[in-house]
Amino acid sequence: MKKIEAIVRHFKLEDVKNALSELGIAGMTITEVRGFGRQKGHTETYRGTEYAVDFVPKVKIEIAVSEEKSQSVIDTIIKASQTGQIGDGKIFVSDLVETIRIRTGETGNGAL
Amino acid sequence: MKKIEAIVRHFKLEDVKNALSELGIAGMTITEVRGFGRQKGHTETYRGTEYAVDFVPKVKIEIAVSEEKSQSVIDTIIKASQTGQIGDGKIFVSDLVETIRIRTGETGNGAL
Amino acid sequence: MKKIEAIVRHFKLEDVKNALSELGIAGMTITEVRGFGRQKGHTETYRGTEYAVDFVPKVKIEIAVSEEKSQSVIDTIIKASQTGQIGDGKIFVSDLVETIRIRTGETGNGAL
Amino acid sequence: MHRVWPGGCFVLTLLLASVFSSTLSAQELTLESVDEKAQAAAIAGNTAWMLTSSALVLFMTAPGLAMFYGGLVRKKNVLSVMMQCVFLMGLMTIIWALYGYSLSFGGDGAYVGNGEYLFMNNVQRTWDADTESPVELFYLDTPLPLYCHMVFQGMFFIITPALICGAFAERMKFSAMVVFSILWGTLVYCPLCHWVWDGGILAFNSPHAIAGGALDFAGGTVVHISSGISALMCALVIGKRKGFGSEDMRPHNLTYTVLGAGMLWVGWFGFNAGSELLSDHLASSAFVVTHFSAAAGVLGWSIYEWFHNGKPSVLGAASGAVAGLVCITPAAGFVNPMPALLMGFVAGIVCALACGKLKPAFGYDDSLDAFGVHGVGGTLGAILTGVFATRACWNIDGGNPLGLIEGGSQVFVGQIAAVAVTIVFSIVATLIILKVIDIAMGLRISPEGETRGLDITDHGEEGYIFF
Amino acid sequence: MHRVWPGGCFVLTLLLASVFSSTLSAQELTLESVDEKAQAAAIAGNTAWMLTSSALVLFMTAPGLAMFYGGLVRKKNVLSVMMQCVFLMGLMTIIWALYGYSLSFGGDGAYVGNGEYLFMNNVQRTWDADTESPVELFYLDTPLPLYCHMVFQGMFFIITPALICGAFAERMKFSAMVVFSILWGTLVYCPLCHWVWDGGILAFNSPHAIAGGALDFAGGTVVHISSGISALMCALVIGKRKGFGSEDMRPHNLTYTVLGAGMLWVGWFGFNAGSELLSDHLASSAFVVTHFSAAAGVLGWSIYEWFHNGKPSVLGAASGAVAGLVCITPAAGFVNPMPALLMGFVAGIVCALACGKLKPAFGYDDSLDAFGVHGVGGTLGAILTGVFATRACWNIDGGNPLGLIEGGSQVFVGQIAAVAVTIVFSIVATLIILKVIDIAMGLRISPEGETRGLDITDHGEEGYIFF
Amino acid sequence: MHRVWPGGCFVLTLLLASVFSSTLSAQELTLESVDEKAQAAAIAGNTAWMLTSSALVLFMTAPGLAMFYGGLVRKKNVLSVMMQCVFLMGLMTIIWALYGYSLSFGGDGAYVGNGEYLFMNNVQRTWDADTESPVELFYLDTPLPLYCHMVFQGMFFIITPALICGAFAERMKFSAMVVFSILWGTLVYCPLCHWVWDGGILAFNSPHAIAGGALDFAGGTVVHISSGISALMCALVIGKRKGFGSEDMRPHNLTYTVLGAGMLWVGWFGFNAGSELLSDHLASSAFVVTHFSAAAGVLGWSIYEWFHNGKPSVLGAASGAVAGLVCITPAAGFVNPMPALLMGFVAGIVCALACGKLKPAFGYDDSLDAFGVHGVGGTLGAILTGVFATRACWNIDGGNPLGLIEGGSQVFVGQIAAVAVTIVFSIVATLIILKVIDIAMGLRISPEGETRGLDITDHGEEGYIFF
Ligand SMILES: Nc1ncnc2c1ncn2[C@@H]1O[C@H](COP(=O)(O)OP(=O)(O)O)[C@@H](O)[C@H]1O
Ligand SMILES: Nc1ncnc2c1ncn2[C@@H]1O[C@H](COP(=O)(O)OP(=O)(O)O)[C@@H](O)[C@H]1O
Ligand SMILES: Nc1ncnc2c1ncn2[C@@H]1O[C@H](COP(=O)(O)OP(=O)(O)O)[C@@H](O)[C@H]1O
Repeated sequence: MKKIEAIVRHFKLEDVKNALSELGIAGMTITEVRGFGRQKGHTETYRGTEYAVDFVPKVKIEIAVSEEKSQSVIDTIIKASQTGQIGDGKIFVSDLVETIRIRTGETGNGAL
Repeated sequence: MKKIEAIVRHFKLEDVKNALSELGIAGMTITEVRGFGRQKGHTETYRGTEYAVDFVPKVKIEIAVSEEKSQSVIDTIIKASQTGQIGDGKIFVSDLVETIRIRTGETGNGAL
Repeated sequence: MKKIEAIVRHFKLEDVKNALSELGIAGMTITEVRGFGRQKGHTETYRGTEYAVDFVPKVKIEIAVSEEKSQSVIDTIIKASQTGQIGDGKIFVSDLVETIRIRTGETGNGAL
Repeated sequence: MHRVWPGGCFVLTLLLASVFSSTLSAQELTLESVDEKAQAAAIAGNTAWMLTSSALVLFMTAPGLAMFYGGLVRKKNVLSVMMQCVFLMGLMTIIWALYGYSLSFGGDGAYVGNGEYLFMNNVQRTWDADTESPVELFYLDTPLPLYCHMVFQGMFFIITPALICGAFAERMKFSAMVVFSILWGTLVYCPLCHWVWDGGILAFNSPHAIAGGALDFAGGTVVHISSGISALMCALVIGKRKGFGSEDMRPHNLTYTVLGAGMLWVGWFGFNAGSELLSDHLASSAFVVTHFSAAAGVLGWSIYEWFHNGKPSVLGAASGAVAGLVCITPAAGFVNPMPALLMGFVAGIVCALACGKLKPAFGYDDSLDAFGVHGVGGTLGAILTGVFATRACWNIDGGNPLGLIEGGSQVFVGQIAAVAVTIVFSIVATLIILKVIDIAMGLRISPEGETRGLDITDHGEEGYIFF
Repeated sequence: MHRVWPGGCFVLTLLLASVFSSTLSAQELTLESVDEKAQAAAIAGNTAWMLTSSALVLFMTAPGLAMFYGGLVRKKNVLSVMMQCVFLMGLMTIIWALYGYSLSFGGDGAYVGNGEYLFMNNVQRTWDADTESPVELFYLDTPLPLYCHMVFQGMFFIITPALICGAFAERMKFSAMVVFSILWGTLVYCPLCHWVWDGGILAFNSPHAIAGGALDFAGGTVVHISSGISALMCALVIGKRKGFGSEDMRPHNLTYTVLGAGMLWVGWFGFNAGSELLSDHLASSAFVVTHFSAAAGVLGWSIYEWFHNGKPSVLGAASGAVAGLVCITPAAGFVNPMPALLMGFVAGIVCALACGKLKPAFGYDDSLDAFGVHGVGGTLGAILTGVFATRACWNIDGGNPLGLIEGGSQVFVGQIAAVAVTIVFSIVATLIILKVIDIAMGLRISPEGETRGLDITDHGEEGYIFF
Repeated sequence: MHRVWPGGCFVLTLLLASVFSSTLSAQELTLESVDEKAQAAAIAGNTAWMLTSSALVLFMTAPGLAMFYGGLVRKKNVLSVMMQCVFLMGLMTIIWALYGYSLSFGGDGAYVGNGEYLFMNNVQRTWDADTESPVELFYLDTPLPLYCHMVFQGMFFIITPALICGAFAERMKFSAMVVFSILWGTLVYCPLCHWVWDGGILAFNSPHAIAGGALDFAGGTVVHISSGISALMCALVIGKRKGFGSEDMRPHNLTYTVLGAGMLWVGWFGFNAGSELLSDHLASSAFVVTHFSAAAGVLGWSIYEWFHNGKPSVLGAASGAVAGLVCITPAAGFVNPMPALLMGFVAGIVCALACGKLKPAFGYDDSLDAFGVHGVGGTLGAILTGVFATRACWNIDGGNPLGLIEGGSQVFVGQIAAVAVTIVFSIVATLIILKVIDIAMGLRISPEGETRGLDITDHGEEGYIFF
């Protein structure tokens, strides 16, 4: 199994979720994160004092998928979240040793 | 070493934490996440406008453990967080190449 | 490629970020987390009722790096975030199978 | 409305009109015209203060109490608590308009009001066909529109059941809360209000009075003891929140609680000083002692915490202010500043003990300490009123000394009696109401609902959407 | 300021001084001295109430409306909405001081005010070299400083454009909003205010009156219909928010909305009861019906939701209160309590339908329902005023019956006419203003700016920084 | 309290009673009875306004300032700032009751008050054994209960030290803050208050007056210069916050700051217009200029930012309102509307420069700009009062011209002198107090405590628990 972590723009979350559902992805987990990268942040001024805000709000989408599905999931995410502008985000893929569904104790792909 | 990520219900966090402490787990890291899965969300109506809220609030518990302990940790989490109802969550297990304790620079199991 | 997850103290985030930038690290992702470990929490009393707050606020820094750079990144993080007091945090290192830049579809180190 | 052509505002207030023209035009002065003018001026002054006070008392319920209580619950229940406050502002007001005011202040029978004010009859303005002008009614023989008395008292009718909500917060069904408030307001508040403030069995020097009746300037018995004791009954009957004692139930937003406390403090000036029902020197006296007692309450509770926990908390300071305000409520028009400081300080400590020691000792879940603060503080205040009341503030007993400090004793006895009657009545009536509702429809939300939170379960909303 | 030595406060208020010394010292009483004293007392009472009312109306805009609206938008736009309120408090006040008051209340021409009050001339205090004392001006021949009327009306001039902001929230450029408010206030509000309240073409019984003019006690036409209709025009011209209908646009902080609603309710007492411009019995009547209508509005909207969605929401309850308050505004000085309950209840249901059915049916994006609540509720109120108005409240027509319920009909016709005129005028004028601004500078923020949120884009700030 | 049987309210207010019965019953009118009635009416009107004003000024400290300041700090310190406000409401009030009022307003010596009002003696109500009735005391020879003056002034005694907290926020030990406030209130505020408002060395036309004394209607010197300058001393002595200049110290919740600013604006009406100590035409004048100056301040600061940063921020708008309010405070009873607009506008720009340029230039950490806004704005206001004051507002100098604009010069000189004296006194006294505390107990929280935040360290609480 693979774990796919995608860091995308907030307003793309809805699209990605829908695209993945169509693909038959049963579940995912979302985390609010702040990103630092090529996309520069902005500066804010409070009563004349400037603060550089380097971190840009993003959402992280985590999906555990079976080997077979992983590539299509990746492609789907790219398609749904790409704007072509700096700050679109990244996708990280890593191996999962095991997955368990707490409710039933099922393991492996059946647990997804 | 293994990294165990468990996505559980909010009100189970306390139980899981206590169960793991008893097991002698020294540490863990918690993240607020929102989950999407079989457990359906709900709809909210504001002045007549309906919004489907698909994401359910969950907590993610991350634990780095030694190979030996990992199975018992998994079992403990399942026992402590299972309600048997849809939405109990998942456990993901992956390999850790290395762990370092920042304070001392210790590595390996000693760092846990 | 490696994925480096560092759990550090809030007020060290700025230092770590700067140190890594100097090292030429182009990007990272930050998450607000709560930690449980040797560093004990505290108790809060509300109208005479005591609550033990076991979880300490921390930040998690995630960085995807090339094999070569990973060690220097780790060392930099340690140097920048160490206070020597319990609660400094941990660094977890794991393997990344793949990295993709959504904007361009680039993969591998080029995507970092 | 503004410039008015033939037959305008000054036809209505003929009186005024004539009066002012009388000075502004060269028209001749008569003793009558000047007297009418002075009368209109007195009405203006008292109306200004009583309308302001009425606004201040409403302000106490929402946003005041809504924020104060809202901050004390867990995030998932914040809206449910605010909803209780807002909905009661609607519900209780309508009851008051239809029959509540009449049941409370109609006639002066021993037990309950009569029907003279039903549907605002004998309160509202009417048209006098003979004089071809509107009829305006005033409160007793004072220069205060009866409307001011009615609406001011109506604000009390809102906040009293709202206070009780603190005891069953985070677990009572909204529908049950609604039915409870209707019954409680009708069967507990109205009679009690009549007993104490309209010549009933607890009214000072009333022919029907038990033990000579009680001094209750602004609602120690009617508002605080009744709500506090009833709150305790609710906590006992409904039972503890799921996870009480084990789960993390810290207040989710103390900044709201402080915001609400500040609003309560400010609003309480209307509550207490407005209860003079005139804008006069005694009103200013009531205002001052209210402020002093609140201040001393802050110090009382904070100092207690400082010794006890090593740290004074802002929740303690805010709670102390409320405790001081509750305690001075019955005494506001009867005590001088120094006793007020003492009363507030003692209230701060006693209520801190009630919340921190009494509650754990008995293990009931009075979630937001409605009993610990209002029940305990109100009882303390009623008793201390019997100690510190002085005719120098309100010479209510024809020159006889009032409180123990000036050698009186009848008042003290009357206070004890009134407290006892109020407590017993509140316990019995509230228990019956709760049982009836429990059987008829159930009091408590489902376990799943309680776990998810009342905001989503009962109202289908969330308080904060921060991503 | 306090103790004053030779030539102090009591030289200024010679009148007062003499008067009081007259009683406090043994000086002899005369009918004139007592009359002056009564006059000063009348001024004191009315000034106390009108200053309080003015403060309450300002309180409605900020924090009231700022929190109410602020809670309804998404987190990324919360400051932009609050900024609109605060900035308008500054901007509109200055316009009012320079020429707004004069355009609205100068003279009694048919269409617009004259220049008599420009730059506060003929309003401010002046020095009379002959009498060697300050000259104090009063409102008409009433014992109320003209300043009170000016500043009280000035607060209305602030909140009216602020209400419109609800329609174009989350997407209008700040600079465009500023220009819009200046033009709208000058070209729409001031004339309308003059028409209705200063003897213009809609003023009741004015020589210029169309169909006899309208009864508008506190601003049904001037404030609510005008802002509500203009708000709809803004929503239509500016268009929908990006993602309207698909994205998650839930209110980000309903606790603020409830907080704001509570403040609006309290502030509205000043708005409506203050519109009597005197502290008298009718003011207390206006206060009472305002409170009753708000209460009934809470129940109306909540019951509607309870049936319709199975759950009453706190947003519904809060919106219902506002709907009830809007509806009673024109009627506050003209109707009795029971009709007020009815009006509020109906308003709660009708506005709920307007927001929940009308809006989706037509698909416009009136983001915070400025039209659904103020436009619809204001129109409803203006019409129902023609139904329920009674001379028992304000005998404004020399003894003739007013509303349909007491057999009058002219008033009803006048109300319909005034509503029609106000709607047509608001539509036309607002459309023109919007078009001009759109051509000159553009109305809408850039798409990226809208996505990032107005707080950062237009103001370079963030509302919450919680890590 | 309500219906009263034999010997009730109307025995107390015999006067009133007789009076009204006199009209309502057929009893015969006499000049005396009408005069008494007019007197009671005057008391009613003034009491209504002064009690309202007192409530408004308390409202400024909490919730007003508590929210305003609370929003400006980082999340981890939000409660500590609110605690300072709430605790001071308790602490300073008690000091005021025990000796503060006496030290400030007792007698009219040159340097400090006497003991005549200790423990509320000669303020509170007493029992007159001869007449068998309570004795009611009034302020000077005005129809205002002395209690109103005492409690109104007491509210100023709360907010002044609370303002200083803005300078040492996020790092001062709570215990040290408490001791500082006691000493500062006693040794700085009370004398200063006596100098300016009770015939001391800065009181206008006082025999003891330096350079003829100063005009300070509502506290430019006593409240704003004193607190602003002392705040700067605190910032300098306590030093910068850890990480000042490098760490992210953005305001954590600007919605609170806007909420607080709105409350401050509203409360300030009581602060300034209440300082007339009567409800009369001049009070309405003070109300108007206060409102106008605040409005102009909003525009001043916003326009400055618009030019300077390309974006107007809501923090700027809110700060501008406060700057305008601070600046008009000493002038409220002395200037006309147009000068008020000018003063507010200038204050908005000058204070923006003080915060944005002066502070970085010198590098001190006046965390919430207590000096930048109150010190600078107060000084500006005091000086401009010498420019724009006019006898047309308050003919305080027996017909002589006041400000430079009407050809006076003595006042201007007096203002400069008073500003100088106030600044020097504040610097010296505050430095001594700080040094003493630093030596005795230390001023600053531990570094770890500062890192964790004062909420947990000093109060053991957290502001928000959002999971
Ligand atoms: N090396 C990295 N490790 C972890 N997260 C990264 C890394 N580089 C970028 N990110 C995440 O991806 C987001 C987008 O990256 P950025 O460089 O801004 O734009 P782009 O991906 O289009 O080049 C960042 O905000 C950050 O959250
Ligand atoms: N494929 C997945 N990848 C990542 N997280 C998942 C996945 N499937 C489920 N989850 C997480 O587990 C939670 C529970 O899953 P759900 O299907 O709702 O119930 P159950 O686990 O009982 O079948 C979800 O809310 C989501 O956070
Ligand atoms: N086994 C673990 N798995 C995951 N996170 C851990 C683990 N142990 C510690 N942590 C994280 O590291 C943080 C610091 O650890 P702690 O034991 O408190 O101090 P130290 O690392 O100095 O021994 C914890 O708050 C927690 O977030």
